[in-house]
Amino acid sequence: MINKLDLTVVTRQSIARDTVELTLHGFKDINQIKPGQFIHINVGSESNHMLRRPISIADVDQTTGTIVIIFKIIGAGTDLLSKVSVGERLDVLIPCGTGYPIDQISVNHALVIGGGIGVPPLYYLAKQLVARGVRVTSIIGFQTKDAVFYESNFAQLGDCYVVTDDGSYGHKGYVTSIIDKYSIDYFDYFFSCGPTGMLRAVSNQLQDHNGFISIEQRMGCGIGACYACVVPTNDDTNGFKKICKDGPVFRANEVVI
Amino acid sequence: MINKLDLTVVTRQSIARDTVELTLHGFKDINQIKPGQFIHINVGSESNHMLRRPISIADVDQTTGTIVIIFKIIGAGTDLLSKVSVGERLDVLIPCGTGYPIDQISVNHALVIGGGIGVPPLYYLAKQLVARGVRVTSIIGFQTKDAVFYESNFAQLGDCYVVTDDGSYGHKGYVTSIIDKYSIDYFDYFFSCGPTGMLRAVSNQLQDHNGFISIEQRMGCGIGACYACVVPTNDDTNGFKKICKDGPVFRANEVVI
Amino acid sequence: MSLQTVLPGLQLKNPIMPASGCFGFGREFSDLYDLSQLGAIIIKAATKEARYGNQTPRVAETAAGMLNAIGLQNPGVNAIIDNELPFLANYDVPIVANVAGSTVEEYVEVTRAFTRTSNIQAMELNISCPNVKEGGIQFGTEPSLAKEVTRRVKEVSHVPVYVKLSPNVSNIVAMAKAVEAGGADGLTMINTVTGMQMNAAARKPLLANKTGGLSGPAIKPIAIRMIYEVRQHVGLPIIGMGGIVSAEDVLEFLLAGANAVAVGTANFHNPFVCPDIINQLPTVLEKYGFASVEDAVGKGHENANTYLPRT
Amino acid sequence: MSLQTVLPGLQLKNPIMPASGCFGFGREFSDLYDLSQLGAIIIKAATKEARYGNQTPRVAETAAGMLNAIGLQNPGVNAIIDNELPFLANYDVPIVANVAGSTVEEYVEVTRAFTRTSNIQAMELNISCPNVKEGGIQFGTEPSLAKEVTRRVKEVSHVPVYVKLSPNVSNIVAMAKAVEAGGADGLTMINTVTGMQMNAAARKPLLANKTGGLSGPAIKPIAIRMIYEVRQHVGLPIIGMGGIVSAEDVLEFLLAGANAVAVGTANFHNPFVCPDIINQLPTVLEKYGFASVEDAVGKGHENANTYLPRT
Ligand SMILES: Cc1cc2nc3c(=O)[nH]c(=O)nc-3n(C[C@H](O)[C@H](O)[C@H](O)COP(=O)(O)OP(=O)(O)OC[C@H]3O[C@@H](n4cnc5c(N)ncnc54)[C@H](O)[C@@H]3O)c2cc1C
Ligand SMILES: Cc1cc2nc3c(=O)[nH]c(=O)nc-3n(C[C@H](O)[C@H](O)[C@H](O)COP(=O)(O)OP(=O)(O)OC[C@H]3O[C@@H](n4cnc5c(N)ncnc54)[C@H](O)[C@@H]3O)c2cc1C
Ligand SMILES: Cc1cc2nc3c(=O)[nH]c(=O)nc-3n(C[C@H](O)[C@H](O)[C@H](O)COP(=O)(O)O)c2cc1C
Ligand SMILES: Cc1cc2nc3c(=O)[nH]c(=O)nc-3n(C[C@H](O)[C@H](O)[C@H](O)COP(=O)(O)O)c2cc1C
Ligand code: FES
Ligand code: FES
Repeated sequence: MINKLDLTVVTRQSIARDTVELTLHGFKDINQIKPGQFIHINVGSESNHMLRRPISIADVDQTTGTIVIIFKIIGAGTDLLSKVSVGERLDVLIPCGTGYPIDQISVNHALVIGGGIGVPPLYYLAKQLVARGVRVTSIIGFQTKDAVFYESNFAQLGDCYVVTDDGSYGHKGYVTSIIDKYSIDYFDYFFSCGPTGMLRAVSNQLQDHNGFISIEQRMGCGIGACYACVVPTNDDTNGFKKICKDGPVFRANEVVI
Repeated sequence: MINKLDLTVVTRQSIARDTVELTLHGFKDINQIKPGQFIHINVGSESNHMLRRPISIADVDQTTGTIVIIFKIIGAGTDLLSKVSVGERLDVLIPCGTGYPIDQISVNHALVIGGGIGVPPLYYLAKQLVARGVRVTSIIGFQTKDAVFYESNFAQLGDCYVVTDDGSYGHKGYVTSIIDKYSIDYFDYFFSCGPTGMLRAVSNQLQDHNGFISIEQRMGCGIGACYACVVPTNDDTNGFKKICKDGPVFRANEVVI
Repeated sequence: MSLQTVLPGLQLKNPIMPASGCFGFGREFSDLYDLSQLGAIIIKAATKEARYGNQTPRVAETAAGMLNAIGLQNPGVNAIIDNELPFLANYDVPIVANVAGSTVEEYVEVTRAFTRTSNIQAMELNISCPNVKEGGIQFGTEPSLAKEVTRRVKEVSHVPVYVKLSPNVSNIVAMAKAVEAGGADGLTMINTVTGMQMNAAARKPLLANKTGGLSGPAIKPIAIRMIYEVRQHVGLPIIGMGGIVSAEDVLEFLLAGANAVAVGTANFHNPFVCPDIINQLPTVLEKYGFASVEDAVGKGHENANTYLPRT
Repeated sequence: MSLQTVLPGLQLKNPIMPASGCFGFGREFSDLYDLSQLGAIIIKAATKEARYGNQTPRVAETAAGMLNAIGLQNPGVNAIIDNELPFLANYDVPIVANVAGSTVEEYVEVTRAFTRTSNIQAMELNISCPNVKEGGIQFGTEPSLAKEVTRRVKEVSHVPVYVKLSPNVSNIVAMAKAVEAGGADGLTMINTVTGMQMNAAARKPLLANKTGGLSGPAIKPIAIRMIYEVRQHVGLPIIGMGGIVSAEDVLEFLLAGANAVAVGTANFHNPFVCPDIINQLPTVLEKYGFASVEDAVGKGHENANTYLPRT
């Protein structure tokens, strides 16, 4: 069930260029949260910002009862959000969407592939997989050196490859080049989140593997009522899915991206 | 000349019910300010509050280089303004309008009559008159006891009568009843600011005296460019005045109120 | 304080209902609060067949509002009757069906399909759709087309018909009079104002559909003006909408002449906005000296037509 | 980077000009900054005789905008020519006169009066006025009236004539085509959208005139849509306006097809908005990969008419 809550900002930190990490407290049922779910954040009044902003849950800390979000400042809403102070409260809908179905699948070795602001939800996913005894190899891609974050967090969970578009840090190129280069094919599931172009490339390259992708779309309600965020299904039924409710996580090739 | 400046909030104090006093620093030429002038305050972004809010200058302190404004919270704009913190900056146009022409007239004994949020500009006026050796008698009216402010400030400058509509403090009734009751007719100029009804009653009652009134109107630009704030002149010329530029102070009976 | 009001087909506990397209078929919001609190519910548009609607992106944020180009996505009238209305029948709340189509015949067929259910108490005719037969002219911008589609729908409808007026017209009063002449039982107004946003990086309109409908507080002054103008000339009941976010806004609509209101876009900002407004309305009415909702209706006019319920 | 652009009668250093009615006759702003920085200045409306305009209150704040009902207050065309234009002639900036009237004859007389001055470089025909002879129908909502007034004004005008379109119409393209047929040299768009706000305490509309014109960011999506639509069908140069507050907004208008822009309401929020935008425009154009203002015009279209300056 989705709740509308005021969460308190516990920490606020800049972790890369234009990239902010917030720790939020106040949601009691954090053990309900599935990796891949998001929160829908009110960033201002109806006059300033009519629409909420969807941001993935990047981590959950059961002991402190906090969640972590990581976002990049790309426009007016994330800019405002980046200016919250510790102690301030954020009006959010939590938890939204359907996450990675890690309890419904049997997996031994997972390949996690993230790009840019698609990286955050994969961190909580990777942690949960490791907690279930799954071996996790991760590939995380960024535009450039300054934009890299959470490398050590992922490295603590297993092999981690970092790529940058311009080669200013880690490997140069795309996440897909790493898969080729290191012949990474020993995983039984892949999990990916990032820009549409990347998701397309990954889905293509790994079409013989089982996998899940998480996709983005501009949202209205964020709860499944307005049909803003639909995506056609990849079958003959003329069907569609709502990214905010049925997604943002889908089986690779379940929907048309 | 009008300046657009960011003034720093030096003090912020609630001085009566819904009534806030701010001290602002940052305008160098405060000796230019004439009693009766106002500042035009930006209270939010174009989305939140397209129009600035006009607030009178209630006092000027040459030694600290600060000005004082006093305003009542009556709507969304003054509500937002009441929430500024000390140290924050306010974007203002300063100084606006034409004040009381105290250097162009010869006056020995002044009667100052203020009502509600019309009281603030009269305080700096009274101080300036006293500084010029003028005797000042003041009558200040409020709705009720909780709303009264600046009584002692006025009392320090001369005789001060306080009236409340409901008689919960000072005299019961209207400012005009005091004039009758105490046969106050020994002044040579009156100066009044307050709600239109009060200004009409005062102007009527004191029509045989010289006097000045300060009037309000919803404003757009605040600098004389948009014709939002006009008032017809009280003569046969079909003329008009702009309250933001030619006013807010006018000779009693100069304009139609 | 009484918030009740009676409109053709609708016994309203209070004058607040979610607007069509902003509340789906109620399921998601039923997880958040008890739908029986609402005055009524206007459900998402129904067309004859299922429609997928426009490509994404379908929404964009604008100053004090948003643009949408959903494109009437819906499962089709029969699926709505079979799969959605029975769920809503669990709640003690009147349901208004929103009827759309590309031809007069489609409107009529959707209306006729609805006659087999007793789970709707009124219909809202969404005449902002382009008429494909007339080369894409909107039913809602041409009085004669609007009158004709109203008349034809009224012939087959088993419940009162409210016609939803588009604000994208030179003369809103002429439109209101035309649908009155066509036999409308009431008006709902306003639908969205056609708008566009540019995506500077992509060098093209941001919405895949290029244009979209502007809604939210940005359009409230347009809605108030149109309701006020129509109320001066037409005696039909009006369900007002366009930019409502608070109980103060609701009062503004009542004063302008609306008999009840719908809340659309604000549901996205605050999914509890409808119950919040219902809770605050008595305080606001009282603050301004009104004894009930009906006491406030049309009070912003010196002289105006009033809708007198036939009781 | 070149901000220059050439429109009929107007050699613009940059595409930014204050909109009519939001800048008076420039005197107040000339105390704040050097008016020669501006691309042009569109002055307050001129009518034949002096007009006092509407009663106050004349303005109200709305979500992301404002309503105004100034009512064309101005000292009359002759006083403008004698007392205002000589002052503006001190600056190196083209002046556009805004012409208003209640009858075709008044428009023609005001235009003829302006022929005795060389202090204006173009005229903007404000056709949003109600035509008293036609029972108050607006020139700006009836294509045939708009065409006729354009034609008659063009007969006597000594400078290029831009016709200012009203957004309060069902079909903006039809209006643009009508004034093109009437001989307009260019379009300016959009004027304000008619709106209203209620004063709940007073139980009546807040503005003394009841209705007013909505302006500011609230209407920007409407302006962008209308400019985009008109640019698809009409080749006249367009001066775009409606809600501009930043250089990003200006780029949105250029992409939609405007050749230059005017800034209205934003002058009240920030009296330095025009020079601020002029300063920021090169950075914004560069950020999105444009080499000049002219390079960006119309680039939001796949196919559209373009205005080709006759050089
Ligand atoms: C399920 C989901 C999870 C996400 N998780 C993250 C995350 O963990 N970290 C992160 O940095 N970003 C994430 N995003 C993207 C994030 O929502 C956008 O970057 C953000 O909404 C931009 O808002 P803005 O006001 O700064 O930008 P603007 O461009 O000014 O926003 C204008 C409008 O477009 C919408 N919008 C713009 N870009 C996007 C986008 N990429 N996706 C969806 N809506 C968009 C905004 O929500 C807003 O309604 C996620 C998006 C989705 C759909
Ligand atoms: C020259 C002048 C001097 C003033 N000095 C003071 C002062 O010293 N202290 C004080 O408390 N108030 C003063 N006022 C009144 C003050 O400007 C309004 O109370 C304030 O603008 C209300 O803003 P709001 O957003 O809270 O109210 P809202 O009602 O939400 O405002 C909506 C719009 O109406 C305008 N408005 C509302 N009431 C008034 C009003 N009475 N006069 C002018 N515009 C109004 C607002 O500026 C705004 O544009 C003065 C007004 C003028 C014209
Ligand atoms: C996302 C969205 C979808 C909508 N879908 C419909 C619809 O299907 N049928 C309809 O008549 N109106 C539809 N509308 C219009 C609303 O019902 C309402 O008339 C309009 O949004 C103005 O109200 P608001 O400002 O409160 O949103 C939709 C509006 C939005 C924002
Ligand atoms: C206070 C005010 C006065 C206006 N007066 C005129 C006028 O005299 N003539 C005219 O053609 N437009 C007038 N307008 C309309 C503007 O020129 C402009 O078209 C409109 O406000 C949209 O632009 P904006 O959103 O940038 O303000 C006026 C607008 C305002 C806000
Ligand atoms: S955002 Fe409303 S259905 Fe997904
Ligand atoms: S407020 Fe613009 S002229 Fe006075």
